[in-house]
Amino acid sequence: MDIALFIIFAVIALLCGINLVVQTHPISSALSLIGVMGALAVLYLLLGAEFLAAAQMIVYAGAIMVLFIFVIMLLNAGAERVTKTRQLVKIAGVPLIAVFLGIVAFVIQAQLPRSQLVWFGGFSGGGPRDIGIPLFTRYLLPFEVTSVLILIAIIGAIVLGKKEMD
Amino acid sequence: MNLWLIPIFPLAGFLINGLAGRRIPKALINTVAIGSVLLSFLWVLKVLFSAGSLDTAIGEHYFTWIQSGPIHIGCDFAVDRLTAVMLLIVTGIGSLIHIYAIGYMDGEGGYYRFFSYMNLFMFFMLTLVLASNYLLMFVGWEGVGLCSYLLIGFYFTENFATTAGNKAFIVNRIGDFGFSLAMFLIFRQFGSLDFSQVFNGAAGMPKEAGYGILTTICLLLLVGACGKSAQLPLYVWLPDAMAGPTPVSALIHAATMVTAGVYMVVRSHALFLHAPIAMDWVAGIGLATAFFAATIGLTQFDIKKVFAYSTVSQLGYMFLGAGVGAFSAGIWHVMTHAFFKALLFLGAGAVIHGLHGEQDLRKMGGLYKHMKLTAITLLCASFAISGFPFTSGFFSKDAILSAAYGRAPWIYWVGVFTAGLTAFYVFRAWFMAFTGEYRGDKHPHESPLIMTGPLMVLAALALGGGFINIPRWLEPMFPETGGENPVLVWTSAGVGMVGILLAWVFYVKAPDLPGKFANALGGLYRLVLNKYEVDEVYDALIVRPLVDGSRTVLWRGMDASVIDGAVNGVGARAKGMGAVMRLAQSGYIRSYAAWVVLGSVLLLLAVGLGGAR
Amino acid sequence: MDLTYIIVTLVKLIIVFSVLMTTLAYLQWIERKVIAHIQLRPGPYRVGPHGLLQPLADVIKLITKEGMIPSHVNKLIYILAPFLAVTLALVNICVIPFGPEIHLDVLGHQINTWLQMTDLRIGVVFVLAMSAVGVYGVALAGWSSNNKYSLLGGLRSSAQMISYELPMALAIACPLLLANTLSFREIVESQSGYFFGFIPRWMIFQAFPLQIIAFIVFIIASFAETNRIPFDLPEAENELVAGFHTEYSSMNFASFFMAEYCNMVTVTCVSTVLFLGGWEPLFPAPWSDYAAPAIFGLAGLVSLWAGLNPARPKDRFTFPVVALASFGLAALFLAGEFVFPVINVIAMPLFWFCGKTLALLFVWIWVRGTLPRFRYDQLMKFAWTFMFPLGMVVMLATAAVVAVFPR
Amino acid sequence: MAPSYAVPLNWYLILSAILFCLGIAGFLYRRNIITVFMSIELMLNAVNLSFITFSYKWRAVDGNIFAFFVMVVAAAEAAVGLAIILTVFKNRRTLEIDEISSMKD
Repeated sequence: MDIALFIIFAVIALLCGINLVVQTHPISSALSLIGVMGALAVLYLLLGAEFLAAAQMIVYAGAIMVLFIFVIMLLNAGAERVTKTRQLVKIAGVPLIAVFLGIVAFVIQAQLPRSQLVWFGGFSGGGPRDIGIPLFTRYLLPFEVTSVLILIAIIGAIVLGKKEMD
Repeated sequence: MNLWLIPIFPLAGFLINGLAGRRIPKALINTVAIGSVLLSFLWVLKVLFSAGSLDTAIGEHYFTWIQSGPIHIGCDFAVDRLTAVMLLIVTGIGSLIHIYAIGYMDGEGGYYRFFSYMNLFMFFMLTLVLASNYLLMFVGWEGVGLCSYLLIGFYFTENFATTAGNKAFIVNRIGDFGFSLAMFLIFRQFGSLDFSQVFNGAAGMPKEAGYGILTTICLLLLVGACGKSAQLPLYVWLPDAMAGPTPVSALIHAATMVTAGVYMVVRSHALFLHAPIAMDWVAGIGLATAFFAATIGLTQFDIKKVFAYSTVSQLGYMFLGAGVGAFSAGIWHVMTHAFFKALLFLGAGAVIHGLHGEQDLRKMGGLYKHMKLTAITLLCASFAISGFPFTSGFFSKDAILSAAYGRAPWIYWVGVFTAGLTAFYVFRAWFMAFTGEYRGDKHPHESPLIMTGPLMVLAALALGGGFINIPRWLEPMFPETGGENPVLVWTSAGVGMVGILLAWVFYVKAPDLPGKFANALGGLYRLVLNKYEVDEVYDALIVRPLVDGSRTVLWRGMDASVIDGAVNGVGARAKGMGAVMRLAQSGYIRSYAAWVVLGSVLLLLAVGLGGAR
Repeated sequence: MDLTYIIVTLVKLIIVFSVLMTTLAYLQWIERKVIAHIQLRPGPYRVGPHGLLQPLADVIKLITKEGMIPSHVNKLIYILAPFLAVTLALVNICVIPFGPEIHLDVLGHQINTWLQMTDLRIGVVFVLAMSAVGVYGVALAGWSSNNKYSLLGGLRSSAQMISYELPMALAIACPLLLANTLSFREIVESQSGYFFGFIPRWMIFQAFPLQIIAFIVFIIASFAETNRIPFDLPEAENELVAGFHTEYSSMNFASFFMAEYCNMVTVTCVSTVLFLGGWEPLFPAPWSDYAAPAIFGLAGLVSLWAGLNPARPKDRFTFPVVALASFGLAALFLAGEFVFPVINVIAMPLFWFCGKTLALLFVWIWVRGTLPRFRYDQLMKFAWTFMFPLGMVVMLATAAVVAVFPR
Repeated sequence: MAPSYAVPLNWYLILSAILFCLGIAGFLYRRNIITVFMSIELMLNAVNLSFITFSYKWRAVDGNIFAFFVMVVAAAEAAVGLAIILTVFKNRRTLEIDEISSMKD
């Protein structure tokens, strides 16, 4: 049951991720990113982080990606024109990524015992209450700082948006 | 019991007036300024009543201010009997003078600025008094210095005001330097700056015969006190400080701030008691200042200058008291002096106000019929300062003098003579101002009630204030010094009255006598008239060399060549490096990203594989 | 995970789905009727008695119509958008509780189940998430139609929905604070009981008057969320020639309407659950049971009277039928009261829940029949300068109340 | 303890690694600023996944909280970043990332 769900949604996430990279039109990339996020939300649920799953949908899919799509629609951005990629990237890009992935995978496999298993309900500490209490006690300062950060971001966005550059 | 409220009120007043004063109406400014000070006065009263008998200090810790290594300095206040006296003086006199200032500053430019500075001063003064460790005290110490600078230079459009402000500030720096050195030594010696710990530590040490650590500390503290309380040789700033508005002279340069030095010495009595030599220094400097300033006071014609020099000399008395071990007498004199000297200055202010800014005694005279209230109140003050029997000055001054007699008779005699001088010049000023014919051209008038009201209150205090027996109140802190010796008391009082009589003879009976005297001993007279040329001497000996030295050596030599050279050199090198580095900056984000990936791969190779094994 | 569980779930699923679909279909009819009567028109009248078969006709029309796809659109997204819209609208119904736990004995099987598809610990957040994602339907439709009006409609709707998410979330936060949970079921349970024995403990009556304000804020925000008048700028006919669904036709077009009505139903259900006490009756126990028969009986009498002196000749036949139906329902409830209590166990909560929801739906239609449309800048100004601060204040005040008088 | 249908923990981590690498690839090979920006979001998501996986591994909520913070910061970043993109577009009339290289001179 779990394994089926995991495989289904992992595959969805991977396909959407690949689609994000290969699509040339930003809006298709955006849609595939939304797909990734939805799939990840389900995986979060499997991992017992139900609040994070909902937050993922609200914040990422519901707000951030809507912003993206909004901007894409606003700028009416078309598909990319084909220009030459940079030298370094052309030469070293794929092998670098491959090496990177290889090492990370190797480290994961080497460091974590295979016996570690995940099953639904194995960890139910991800509810709103479980997150809220530490968030407002142990992590209060980071929380407040983040709120300040958001305030700054809002102001910055407004300023950038208002400024008339011409 | 919320001591912090006491200084907080004036601070709030300062913030409100300083930030919004330009926009809010005058009535509101007054309400804020007066209200804040009055509130803290009331709170002081409340605190003192609820405190009961302050046999032991009541301390409050608010937060840790500095915590680094062994240094642990908290922001904590404490109130004991000494503090209580100072608090009452500061807030009480302060409120009166604030009220007076409403009338005096009426129609001046920068009205709100004045009151915000005054409130700020109150805040720092109260911090100074309440502080229960040297560093916090130093904060208040510096703060009052700042406010005095600001207020002396209040008429910053006038050149003399700004220079006077600078002079006060710079001279005070010398004192503060001594104070900070003293604090370093104290910390090094006792590992703390809290009064309680320091004094306990000092109590454990033997009396020092020679110039030991305690003596050094005390002498450095004395330097600080001299700077703040205008003692020889650092008194020069105080007479010039009269450039500020008169309420300022009354509040800061007579009643409260200048007594901070005395307070500090008395507060550190535990240290001084173990350093007899330092005590002698205190006494000597006090005596010398008292006499010296009194002589200068004889010859001045600017009414405020006269009182300024009398302030210096009275401060000398306080130091004398502290120096001979009569700390309580010193504080007593601080209080009485606060009464009558504030009154003197406010009265002088009233006169100046009535004469539209005329300060020269030679252009006054016969003002009695124009401003009776001012004249009478000033008369009370003059009696008080010249130690007329049963006025406030009488008690405190004689407490000091008799203590001095217990130390060494000659000190007493000099003190008594000085008392005579004091009486003489104060009454000289009074007679020149109020009796005889009016010699000025302005049209004199009496001041409004808002100014005369505080005068009357202060007059009552100046006359009756002596019956507040500070030494008994301070008994548990300072052992009572030698009992009153009636002979000494009446001698000094008598000398005082002789001085008054002489003044009457010189300036009422035979007004041409002074001129004769002046001609008779011309050289000496001129020397005194020019304040012994002290300013000139300082200028030649200290100021010029400093200025020239810094101009040639420091500016041309050091700054221009070495420092700028180094800075520019560094800049040039950085530029050269940048020229090389920028080759890597293609400006294409994605190649940067590729670099980042490369770096992270290498990192992973190093860490990850290393850790995997 | 035993068989009965699956069967029960399937049964619930089927019932809820069919009921929802019929509701959606007939909501259309009700809306047209109500607005017609507001405007003194008979409204749909020809198809079936009082146009009762109108929805059926509409459905047939829409299905049989040719679903044409314009040549200039971005095919995939163009097709995807309406499905996205309707799916995201429908999925919300899963977490809405219609009634309390019931114990049935069917063929010897003891069945304990809730009148609810499923209860999430984070049900409320789930609904928020779904409505947040619901923007995509409209936005993508607008973009993919490759038509400037549609694009504007899509832009408007996405901006509008993002803007009104905030006051909505803030308003929702108030009952959550009071109920101290995120699960709908527990929220409803926290509203059972009565103040002074007669004022129901519904959220809008708690922490008076904060929750009333919160309720109003929520209602207004949800009007915007459902793109209904006075906030229906994305589809403003006279400015944007129907905005984001200009290019759509037949079933695709219909699914947008389904989505809209479904959103209405969801929102009304949510507000019923959050603020109006879900299935909790209006009066204390003994009388509340007689409310249902009384109402239906009254309806029967009214329609009987209308049938006896009819406005149109047809009414002579139709109204008595309605009267019979109503009397039948009344009788059913009475029977439930006295003979078969099992009926009331299920019917009573459903009666109250549906009553409240239908009342709210009527408000929705009423507003549409009454109010004009905002201008776009007014809309945004209203959202950011009035709704958002108001919601913030209400939430903070509620939080203060909760902090001062903890449960 | 663990039921038969459980999933190995490593799979989650490797999935997140792969997604991360996809993000890198998008960053390296896409030329449209917005897409590049989305690739960053993808990387953030991948990181979140591993955070939450570790939160599961240690049965501690802190991983969730970190993911939460990442999300919030991502939101702020998106707001500012998109505003910047809008401004850039206003000035340059282009979204091609390689044409915005005037910082180098």
